[in-house]
Amino acid sequence: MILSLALEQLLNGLQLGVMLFLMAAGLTLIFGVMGLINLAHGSLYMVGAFACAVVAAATGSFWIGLAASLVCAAAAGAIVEFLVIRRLYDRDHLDQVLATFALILIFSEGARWVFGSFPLYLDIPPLLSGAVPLPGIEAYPLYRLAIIGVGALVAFGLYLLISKTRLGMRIRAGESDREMIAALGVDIRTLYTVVFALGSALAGLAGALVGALQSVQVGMGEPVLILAFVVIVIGGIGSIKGALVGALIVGLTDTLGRFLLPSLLGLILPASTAGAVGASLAAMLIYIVMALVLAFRPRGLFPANA
Amino acid sequence: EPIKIGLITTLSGGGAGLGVDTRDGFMLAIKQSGNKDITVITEDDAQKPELAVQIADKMIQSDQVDILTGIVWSNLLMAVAPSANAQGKFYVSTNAAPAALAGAKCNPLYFNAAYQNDNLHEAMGEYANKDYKKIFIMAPNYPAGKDSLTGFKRYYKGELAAEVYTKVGQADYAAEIAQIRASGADAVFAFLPGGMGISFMKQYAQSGVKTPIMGPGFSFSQDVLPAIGDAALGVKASGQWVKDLDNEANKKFVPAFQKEYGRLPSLYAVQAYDAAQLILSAASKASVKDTKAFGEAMQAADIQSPRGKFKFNTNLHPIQDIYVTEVVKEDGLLTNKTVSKIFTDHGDAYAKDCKM
Amino acid sequence: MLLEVQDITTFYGSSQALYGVDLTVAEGEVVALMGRNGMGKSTTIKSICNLMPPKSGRISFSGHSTEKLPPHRVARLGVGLVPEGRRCFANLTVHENLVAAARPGAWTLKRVNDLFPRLDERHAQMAKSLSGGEQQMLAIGRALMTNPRLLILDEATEGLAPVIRQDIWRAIRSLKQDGLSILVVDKTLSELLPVADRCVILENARSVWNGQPDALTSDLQDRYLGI
Amino acid sequence: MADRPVLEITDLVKTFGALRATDGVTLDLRPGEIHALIGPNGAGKSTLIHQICGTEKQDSGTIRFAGQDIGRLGVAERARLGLGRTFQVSSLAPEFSSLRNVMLAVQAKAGSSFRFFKPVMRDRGLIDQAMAILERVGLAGRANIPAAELSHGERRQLEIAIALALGSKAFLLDEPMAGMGPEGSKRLTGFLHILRHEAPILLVEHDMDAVFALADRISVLVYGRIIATGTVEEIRRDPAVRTAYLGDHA
Amino acid sequence: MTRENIINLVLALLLLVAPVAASQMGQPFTVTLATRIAVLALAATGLNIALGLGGLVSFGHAVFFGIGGYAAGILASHVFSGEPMMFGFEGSNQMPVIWIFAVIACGLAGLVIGAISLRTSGVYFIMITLAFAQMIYYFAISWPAYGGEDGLSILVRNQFPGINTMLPLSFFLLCYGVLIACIGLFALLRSSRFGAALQAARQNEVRVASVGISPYGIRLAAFVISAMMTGLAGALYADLNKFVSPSMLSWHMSGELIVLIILGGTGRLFGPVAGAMLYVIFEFALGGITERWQLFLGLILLGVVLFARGGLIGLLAGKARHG
Ligand SMILES: Nc1ncnc2c1ncn2[C@@H]1O[C@H](COP(=O)(O)OP(=O)(O)OP(=O)(O)O)[C@@H](O)[C@H]1O
Ligand SMILES: Nc1ncnc2c1ncn2[C@@H]1O[C@H](COP(=O)(O)OP(=O)(O)OP(=O)(O)O)[C@@H](O)[C@H]1O
Ligand SMILES: [Mg+2]
Ligand SMILES: [Mg+2]
Repeated sequence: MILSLALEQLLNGLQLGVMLFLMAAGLTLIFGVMGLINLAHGSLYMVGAFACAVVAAATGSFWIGLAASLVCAAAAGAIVEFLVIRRLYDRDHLDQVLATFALILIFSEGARWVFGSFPLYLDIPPLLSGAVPLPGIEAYPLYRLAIIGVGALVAFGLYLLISKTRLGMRIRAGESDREMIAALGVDIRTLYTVVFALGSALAGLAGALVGALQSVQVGMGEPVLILAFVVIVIGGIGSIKGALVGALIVGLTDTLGRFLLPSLLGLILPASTAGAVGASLAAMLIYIVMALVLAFRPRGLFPANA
Repeated sequence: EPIKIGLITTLSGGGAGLGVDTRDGFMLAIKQSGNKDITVITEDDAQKPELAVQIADKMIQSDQVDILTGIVWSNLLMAVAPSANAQGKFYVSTNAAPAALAGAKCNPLYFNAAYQNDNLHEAMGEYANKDYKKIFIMAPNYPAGKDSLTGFKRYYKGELAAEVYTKVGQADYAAEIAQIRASGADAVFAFLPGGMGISFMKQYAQSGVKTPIMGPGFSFSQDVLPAIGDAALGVKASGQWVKDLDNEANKKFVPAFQKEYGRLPSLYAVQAYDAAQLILSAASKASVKDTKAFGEAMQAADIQSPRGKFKFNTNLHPIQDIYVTEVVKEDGLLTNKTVSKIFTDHGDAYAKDCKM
Repeated sequence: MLLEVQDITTFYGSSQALYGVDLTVAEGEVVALMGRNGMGKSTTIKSICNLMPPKSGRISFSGHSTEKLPPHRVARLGVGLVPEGRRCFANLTVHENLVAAARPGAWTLKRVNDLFPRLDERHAQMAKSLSGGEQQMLAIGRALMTNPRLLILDEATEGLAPVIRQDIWRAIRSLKQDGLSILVVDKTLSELLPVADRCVILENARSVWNGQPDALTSDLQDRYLGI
Repeated sequence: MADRPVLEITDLVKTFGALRATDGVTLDLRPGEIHALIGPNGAGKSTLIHQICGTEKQDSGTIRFAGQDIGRLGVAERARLGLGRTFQVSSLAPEFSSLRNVMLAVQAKAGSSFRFFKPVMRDRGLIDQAMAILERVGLAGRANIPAAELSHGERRQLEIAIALALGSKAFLLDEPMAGMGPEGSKRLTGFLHILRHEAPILLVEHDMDAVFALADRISVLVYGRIIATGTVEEIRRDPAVRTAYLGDHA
Repeated sequence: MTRENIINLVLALLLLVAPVAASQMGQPFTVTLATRIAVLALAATGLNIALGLGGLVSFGHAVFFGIGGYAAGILASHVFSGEPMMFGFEGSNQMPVIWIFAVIACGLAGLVIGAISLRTSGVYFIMITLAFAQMIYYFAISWPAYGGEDGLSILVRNQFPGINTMLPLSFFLLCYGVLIACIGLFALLRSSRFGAALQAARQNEVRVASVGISPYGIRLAAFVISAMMTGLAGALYADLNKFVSPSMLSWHMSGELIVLIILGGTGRLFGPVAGAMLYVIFEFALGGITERWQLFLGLILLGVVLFARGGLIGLLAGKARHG
């Protein structure tokens, strides 16, 4: 029993990690590769979830909703890039923070205007619903296993894109010197629009996939945003590998912390106090881990350009 | 004689759904009364305490309101109500009811038209005694969460499988669900308001764990049920109001609300509706400038509440009946149905500390 | 004429950096752009590439006006730039620097590697950890990989060891032989003049003299270049 | 030249992965001299300078400066001891004017950066000292131009001015002539002739005319090793140096 | 007098005259708004030292704002409840005492957080400061002794010798005085040798190190001073609202402080004042007109970043000059 619980929690940690990676993948693409702090990433995540919920409700098919989430988020990303973001590449981080902070407000209130304040309904497709037994574990939700699969695929695909293709090289070149890559004949503006749309599509995908497990409502993107930042900063900005490792570290620490800390404290404190104190510590845990990592590795675990 | 009411509630941000229901319930009562002397000024607090304070200041200082109301969240209420009372203004709570204001810090100008925060949890504790021996209880790690589990334990006599506090705003519950599976509990009591509850219920339904779930009514009230979907079916919850309660006032209220706003009312709407009714009834008897008389008129609670019986305790919190409900599907719509009455004329545990 | 620059003026924000520069480069010609520090040579080059678009005047490249063209379109007309200060892509490897912006043509990776064997040795190293001279080679190689019709070299031999510098001049001569047009800025007249077909001198951000290298008397050199 | 060397480097080694960028270098700098360090691109000259200033840490070997082992000190500490340097790629505070760039160095030399109240622009002493130095390098006319708006050559001059202002006990100049026109090089050459009497100079430079005109001693670094040290004439004649570095420039 | 100085003077007078006049005309709420502006401007001025001068984008300054606020709340609550705090100390409801506590506590917190955070730079710095803020935020939410998420009310505003702080106008004047004093301090710091080193470190860290100034030390000092000033503002803010809660520590608050600065003009003397005026007035005016005020606020912010580089002051007074 104990062993099976431990095993299940490990798997939960892994799964949470992959889920976080999904959320962070688009961010690390935009942030690391284009050097842009995009606080509106969470909003694009929300766009994906909303698009999926609305379209799934209208058509009755989660899968069409999923496709819609990709399209809508990519389109929203491309529009935002075209109207706003492309004026910000040469600015310092501060201007980017403010502009994308403004975008959060616009997206959130805009979404409320259109969809109202109540949470939307989005459920897991029948194909993936229910739980299956795994070796050592009584039952594990199929959908969560599917998320692990999708996360791994996205990680691999992104890695190939960035480090193995010419497109990836150009994007990275643009990060180090935009003017120069343009002077060599590469249409970096369009390229960046494409990358931004891609990053947004990933955010939208995450929103739709994770939205089916969580509450689809205005403001759902904000906690995700912070977590995603924590993940990519621990891993080292701009590194897909770093984001993956960071996500796994955060996922495991958070899950195991939530589970173990109260039990450990329970050995010395009364149950109710131990639960509360343990939970407080667990809530702080990922930030503590992040501070520790950065204190010793100021550029994250896998700094992209070292 | 004119009365100015300041309605501060959450109309933007993640918790806006509750605020919208609060506002709509309140305005419905005002509209039905046809009372032209009453002006209501509504403002959005965006769920930020500082902003709520600023708006309250503005309403008191510039708009010169007589009564404040509408706040959904305990932390915002704590920021606004005591200081409003200190400035001689009435505060009528439509939802938030922190223990602090029900006990030693009670105030003759502070009325609560909803409940005391612990009430619904206490009811579930009492209900659990009937069928279950070993219960897994869980709530977010903040004062309202702790109050909730304390309230539950106040009445629950059986064994606790575990007492778990989750992170505020947590979205993933896989770890807790695994613990539930391993704990061998025969039921789960979860207090997870808003988005947290939606996430938990959806994930729980997927997990293959079959242990029955129960919780306080507002976790399964009409505003969140559609988002949870069928995962909520069969959940037991407690509430001082249920849509199908059999009384005259309720039979008028539900269709009226539906007609006006095109959706089913939630608990928040009812509470706000009653708050408005309380103010209206007092206004017909006394001048709001005469705080003593007006307060006494309020305390008389001469209203027809959709909850049925309604009266005030010595600490100006309600004494009311509390029911257990079950989530069912009616005409393809998820809603709550009354199962049984669990408390009759229930007050709260803090009234004894209130010396007014 | 491959490149024609007519009376351009250019501003950095509100401060004017060019007051009227005229310049032409014919097909197959090597033109040296000269002048003291701060006279506007690099600015002229940035204007040609539209990195710093001129405010007035006209630039055309093989008959196309470059007005309002974004820099990448100018580059695709056939302008290859080796900028002042190298500006290699720091976080790309040598190999990636070379191929990232490459366009098909006579110049291939192999040919560049033959020209600069050192780049081949360092192909997997990040550009930012290259020595100064290595970066210079990389910048030239990178420009050649775009197979330009006009190669612009802004102080391309700066900071190179004498042997390498000789190599680069040798390479420039061989590029010239191949018929490539070149616009070159360099400080070392003894190496520059033998290669140049024509010289243009800037003084106070205006073009003031234009002629064959032999006509550049020591009197002129003293007046405009401070030698 | 019997004085004790100001700077003594012994058996310095630095590797980057498989590459030995500095491979057992031993070198010294004596009072009053200009010691030129030449060598092919990528030989490790800048890496050596980096290790002396502390921006890179050596793997092994010692660096002694002014009678003290400085191998473990931080960049700022070494600068305070009197190591002045210029960068191969100009490194300035871009928003500050030339004057303020130099003033920063003057205040750093005085060790007074934790003065919180007195406004620098009303600090005559500070301004006068900085102006005097700008005049020496010929930048006085550009005193109020932000460093970002200076031309390449002017930035190099400003770098020298900063090193001067630090009143350093030794100068490490990494390609100071790079990017300077003939006129500027001439002036700088003349200037270094005077500067050497204030403090000795370790000069990394590819401009052989300048090196031959200035250097008392030349060391030649190839693949991280010193292959020859000697006077100008000795080096010019050295066949190994000719093939590795000078080519037909001799 | 430069154009910027004239604008600064106008802003300073405006912030002073408007509430005084309003209170004469019997509009006490304007005074409250002005007080809010003054206090937020003070907090942002504190952050402006780190962010504007030092280029240290701290996304966690709400920590200091909150610690300052809790200093006021906690000390006052002990006076009210009569329970001693620790070592027999009774708490205090005297602002000077509270301010000293707030400033010292924030200085210490700033020292610890700064010492660790300043090892990183750029985006990592942004994130590590945020991490510290989040830690303390979650701690405050779940720490029951002082109200947790529900916060802590200050039933009677704390006192200042010789001033009746319960009168809105007096309290405003007190806050205004503190604000002006701190802006003066900011001006001194900026033009001093310390300020020169700090600003140079923002522009080019390597350069500063190689003239022999350790950027770390300079930045740490700036961060601590910045923390203390923001903490002082937090104490005043608590007294303004007569309430503290963890939301003072939230990342939204940190974000808002940054927004104030950029809105007004980063590194500019009166940038925070201009930013706070604009922000509070927008929030108030828009909030009164429409429920969708956040949407319009977003659009306005976006407009400022895209089209008014250098914020309001930059728009009115042109680019900053650096001697
Ligand atoms: N980014 C800039 N902003 C403002 N002014 C600039 C900028 N870059 C250069 N300038 C100014 O423009 C003028 C011309 O500079 P430019 O770099 O073209 O000269 P140059 O002839 O290439 O000099 P050098 O030989 O030193 O490289 C100089 O006076 C310089 O101060
Ligand atoms: N961080 C690093 N990682 C890997 N290799 C490095 C690093 N820094 C320098 N190198 C390599 O070490 C060698 C020495 O570089 P260095 O910059 O010292 O050369 P240099 O002698 O100054 O050359 P130049 O005269 O061209 O400036 C070069 O081959 C360079 O590629
Ligand atoms: Mg130039
Ligand atoms: Mg070098």
